[in-house]
Amino acid sequence: MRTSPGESPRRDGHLVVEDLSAGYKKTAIIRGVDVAVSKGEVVTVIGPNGAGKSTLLKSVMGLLEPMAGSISLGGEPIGGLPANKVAAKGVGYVPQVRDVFETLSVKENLEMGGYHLRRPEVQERIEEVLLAYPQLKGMLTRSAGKISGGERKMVAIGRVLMTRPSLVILDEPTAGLSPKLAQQMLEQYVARLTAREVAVLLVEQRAREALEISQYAYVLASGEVKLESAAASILDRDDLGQVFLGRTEGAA
Amino acid sequence: MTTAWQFYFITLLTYSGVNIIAAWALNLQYGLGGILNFAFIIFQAVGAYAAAVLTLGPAGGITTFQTYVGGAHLPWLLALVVATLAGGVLALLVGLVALRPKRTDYQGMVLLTVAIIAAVVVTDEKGWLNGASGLVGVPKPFNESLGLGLIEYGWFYVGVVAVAVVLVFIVIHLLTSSPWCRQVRAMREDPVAAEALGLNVPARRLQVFVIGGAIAAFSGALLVGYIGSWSPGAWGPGETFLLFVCIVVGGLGNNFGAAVGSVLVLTVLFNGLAYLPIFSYTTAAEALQLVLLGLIVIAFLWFKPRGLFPERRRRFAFPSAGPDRGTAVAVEEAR
Amino acid sequence: MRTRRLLAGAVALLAVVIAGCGSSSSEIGSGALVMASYQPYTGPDAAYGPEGTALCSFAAYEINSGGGVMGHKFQCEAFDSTGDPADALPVANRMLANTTNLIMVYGPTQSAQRAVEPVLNQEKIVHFPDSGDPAYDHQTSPYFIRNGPSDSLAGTAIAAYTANHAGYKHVAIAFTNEEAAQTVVPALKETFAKLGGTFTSEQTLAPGQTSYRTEISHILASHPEAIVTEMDPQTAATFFSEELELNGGELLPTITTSAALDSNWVGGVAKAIGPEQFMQKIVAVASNTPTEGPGYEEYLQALKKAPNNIPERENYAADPYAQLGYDGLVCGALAMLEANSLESEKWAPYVPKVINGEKGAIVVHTFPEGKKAIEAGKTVRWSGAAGLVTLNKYNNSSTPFTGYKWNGKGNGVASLEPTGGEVSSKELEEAGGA
Amino acid sequence: MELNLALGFGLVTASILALGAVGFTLQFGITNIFNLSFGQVMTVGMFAAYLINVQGGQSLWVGVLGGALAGAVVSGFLNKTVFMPFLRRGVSLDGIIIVSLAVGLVLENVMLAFAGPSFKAYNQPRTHSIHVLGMILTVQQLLIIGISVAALVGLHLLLRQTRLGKAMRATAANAGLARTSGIATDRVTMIAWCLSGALCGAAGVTFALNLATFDTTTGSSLLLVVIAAAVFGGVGQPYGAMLGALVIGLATEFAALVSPNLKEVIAFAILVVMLLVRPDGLIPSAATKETMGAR
Repeated sequence: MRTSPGESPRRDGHLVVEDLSAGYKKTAIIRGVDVAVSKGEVVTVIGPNGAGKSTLLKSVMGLLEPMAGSISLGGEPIGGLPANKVAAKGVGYVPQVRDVFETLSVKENLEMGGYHLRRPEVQERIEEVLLAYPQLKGMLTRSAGKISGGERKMVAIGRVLMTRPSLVILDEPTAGLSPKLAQQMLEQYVARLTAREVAVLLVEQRAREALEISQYAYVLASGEVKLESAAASILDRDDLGQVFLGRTEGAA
Repeated sequence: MTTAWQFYFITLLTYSGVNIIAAWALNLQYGLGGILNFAFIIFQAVGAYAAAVLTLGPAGGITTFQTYVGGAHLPWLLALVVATLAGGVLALLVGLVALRPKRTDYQGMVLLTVAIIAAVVVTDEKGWLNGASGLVGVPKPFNESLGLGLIEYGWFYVGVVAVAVVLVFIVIHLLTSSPWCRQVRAMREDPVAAEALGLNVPARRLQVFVIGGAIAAFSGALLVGYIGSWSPGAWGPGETFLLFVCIVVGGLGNNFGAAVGSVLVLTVLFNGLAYLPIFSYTTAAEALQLVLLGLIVIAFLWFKPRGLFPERRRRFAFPSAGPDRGTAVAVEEAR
Repeated sequence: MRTRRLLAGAVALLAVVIAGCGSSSSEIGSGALVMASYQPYTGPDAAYGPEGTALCSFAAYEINSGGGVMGHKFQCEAFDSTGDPADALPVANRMLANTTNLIMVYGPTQSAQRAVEPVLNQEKIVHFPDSGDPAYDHQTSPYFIRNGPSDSLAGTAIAAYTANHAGYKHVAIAFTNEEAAQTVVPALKETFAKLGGTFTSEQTLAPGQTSYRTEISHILASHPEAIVTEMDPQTAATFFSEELELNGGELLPTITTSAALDSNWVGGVAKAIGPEQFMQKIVAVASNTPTEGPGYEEYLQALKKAPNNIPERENYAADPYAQLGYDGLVCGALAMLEANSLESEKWAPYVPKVINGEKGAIVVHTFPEGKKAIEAGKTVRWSGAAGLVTLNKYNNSSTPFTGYKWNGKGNGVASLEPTGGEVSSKELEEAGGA
Repeated sequence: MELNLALGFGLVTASILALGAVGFTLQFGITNIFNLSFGQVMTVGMFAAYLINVQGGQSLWVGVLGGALAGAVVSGFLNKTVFMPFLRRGVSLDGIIIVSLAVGLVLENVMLAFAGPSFKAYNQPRTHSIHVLGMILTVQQLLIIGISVAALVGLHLLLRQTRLGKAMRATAANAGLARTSGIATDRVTMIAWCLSGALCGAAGVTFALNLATFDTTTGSSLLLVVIAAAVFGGVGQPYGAMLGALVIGLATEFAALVSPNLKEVIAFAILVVMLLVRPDGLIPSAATKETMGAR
């Protein structure tokens, strides 16, 4: 039922999530979820509202304690570690909203991204980020709360790049952006992350655009993985609209 | 039972009734409406003052030692109604200013400063409500027409308070089981979502505030009818905090809990502490009683953070006090 | 589960309370007689409580050293009136209901008085309020005995002292807005104007502020001959230390009320401004409170020997509230002896008689002395820690007033010394008081 | 002339208020907790300085340091043993206000039990007044202003220039994001509480110094003015709190020229008018409500 014909569930990668259940207080919002992401690939999680996508990301990041299951990064278990420790292991997280420190300047935002780096390294990494996002150069002293949505997301991504992460987690990076900006964001910035040998775990509402830059995808509905497959094979399906909603009956 | 014991019980019962009504009013504002009304006691105070001056008669005569405005000889029931309305009007005026900040804790601090302003003004403006000395000699409701002795009258007043408690309960019950109340709850749980659903959140909040204020004033009018005097000392900010303790102990948003909480904290605990064996009557002993009270409150919040009788969840399943409270993501995920 | 246990606890507690009903009664049984100190022990007026406990212990020692009354010893209990009418009432009710052999009460203070006075009178409990509330100037209950002055009388006296004895006609007045201070002001203003005085500046102070410098500079700019004032200890300490600072290290001559004789007031202000200026410049006008004579000596003995644990008891050596409270309670015991009864209905009317002295009464200074005289069939007049006191028909004091200043002992401010200016009863009457 | 005088007095009051208000707002900005036991922590500072100055015979300025240290220790201790655990447990921020009240009740009455209700005063040398620009100030008052300015400038540099300070601001702005950036927010919060406690303790001692005497209730009665200054500036905004302290400090003294008994009212009335114009304070806080204790 869960997998597309002819494919077996993937069990390895840089990030491996196995049989994960998580939620708030005693209510599990996701149950028995398996996800894997390798370095150099973008893996997208799609699904309807309330499917548990953000809960999945938060559990990986250590913002929520898993109720069951395991999470490992490069073979090392990270499930249950607090977020700041997970971050120190090389995981960058860009939340959907409130993704920058609004009262800090752009430069300070970047500095905070490299919080546990040594002082000389920080300057070096800022240069590195500015090389990738030259647009940020002109706004270093501006307050991050007062820049446009696109610029803001750029700061947010730049911030997580400060540590040269091995895994970047993006929660709906295009939310609130115009269709044009959104496409630009996914194609130019998210897709380009893979060139740095980074594993990218992406949650997106704009499923078609996201799948186009992804190598692999999971469909999450009602807290369970309903379908997983190479991104291209999902894009090819006729019942794509149904798939996004997690309605995969008859598809298997 | 000796007369002294009867006095004691009459006082405890009257105070309990008044406290239950006040706890309901605060519970409506905070438990249901989410308004951190740290100025609550000034609404009880305005009811007490209004009822006092409206039944005392004009200043002068036998009351030359006190000055106040608006003295009248209204029948008690009419004074009670006017006092209740006065609470509502004051709540409207205060609410228009204090409920403007977006954050509820911020509103709470503004309300706290309003409470202090009120206390300072009433204390300083001796001509309005006799300043720090307060008002004394407030007529006892129906006392002249009944012609009862002090004890019999006391029991009669307990009956009056009981009737008042029942009346207020009916009003509160009708309110809390109405569609209006569901909207209020939705507003408290998630003001942003409620606004998105088309609810006029500031207006709802003001409505809750005004109704709560009126009921608070009603409780004050009842109280002053019993004590017979009223002064700024009786309505310091500390009194508000005690009522907060009551509804937190009883269970926020739960009317039964609020009633039990107020009896437990204000009647049983406060009076009960005084029965503890004490080695010597010194300041230290009295102070340690208050330390004990503080520790009890802390322990209670630790072991029973949602109170003795937690509010029944109706439509929203997501936790209000989870670590991610307020973040849009959590709300979206959990709904 | 926990809920049920808590509720069960509450029910059990109520049961204990109700069970208590049977054991206690307003009739006096065997065992010690209880004098209650019904005072604030917590809250802003918490300093009054220990004073009440102390003076009650002194009185109990004095009475017990004479063998008590009708075979009963006396002891003290404390009740925290918290200083606000609403909270004070249940405490008073509990005190009346649950105290075995409650015989008399020291208190209430001004803030609690208006709520509890009716209940005390209804229960026929003789009480000695330490409030000056003018609302009770013409009260008629026999159970109310105010041997200290009413605030209206104090206002008249301080005005008369300032104008007639100190000779100042142009003064500034600075009173806090608290009830105890404000009740003094109307009579003060009226009398002072009547005596031809004028006010250069009138300041009503909000207590507890961090600074009164602007008010003080205002007063200084009006060039008064003196400042007439009543303030709580903390406000006074702030005010006078700032006045010192703004007036080149000197206070203006300062005339204040008996509130300044409170040990806390003396302690706080003396610490803040140092003893020299305190002793030089501050005068308190109080109803006759001698710090000498046999009655006062006896008080000092009781103060030293009272067995209870009383912190800093030497503070009460020159404290008219403690002295008057002690006198009141001892007079109560003497009245019981004269009436030969422990029923308050019978002995209460004798309290004013013991205080004022009937025709042919002999003046006594100690309880044993008084007891002996009464047993010998004589009537007595008490001249105790506060000397001779006179009550009017409303059981209010009409005792003359004296100006006091402080004497140094070592490095501190210690005993009181009369300035020589006495506002006599006649003067008070003429000035419009009493 | 009178205006100049009032200006000088207002500056003294404002300096002291600023210490307290900035301390209060710092704590709030980072943890979102309205800590109503802050006033009692001020009193702890007063008593610590009293022990050092009067019992220990040390200089008053050592006492100020000691008061600040005591404030830091008590504040950090409360954070560790009370507030953090309650937040972790998921008690709502409103519930924690009640907890803070109870903590204040406990602190105040423990002090009452040990120190008694009598008033205390520091041993301080009497100093001469100095006339500056029509203002009359004592050497001590100038020192108080100096301490306050130094503390606030130091705080400014800390928040703007150091990694720790920026991490504090980042935590205040968005604690969750700070954690995911690798900031150990618990530790940063702890340091912020200690820092705020130190300001609070120093405020307490200077308050008491200015008042001439103090007792166990002094701190809690001052808290209300401190909160007013903080609310005026926009809670959670250190610079707003400084400005709020200045406005309230000056307003009370200028108000005293007109109506001494109403000076508090006038100060608070300014607050109300200000809130009518800018409901969230002078500098609205960007952060929305979010708890800190979560992992």
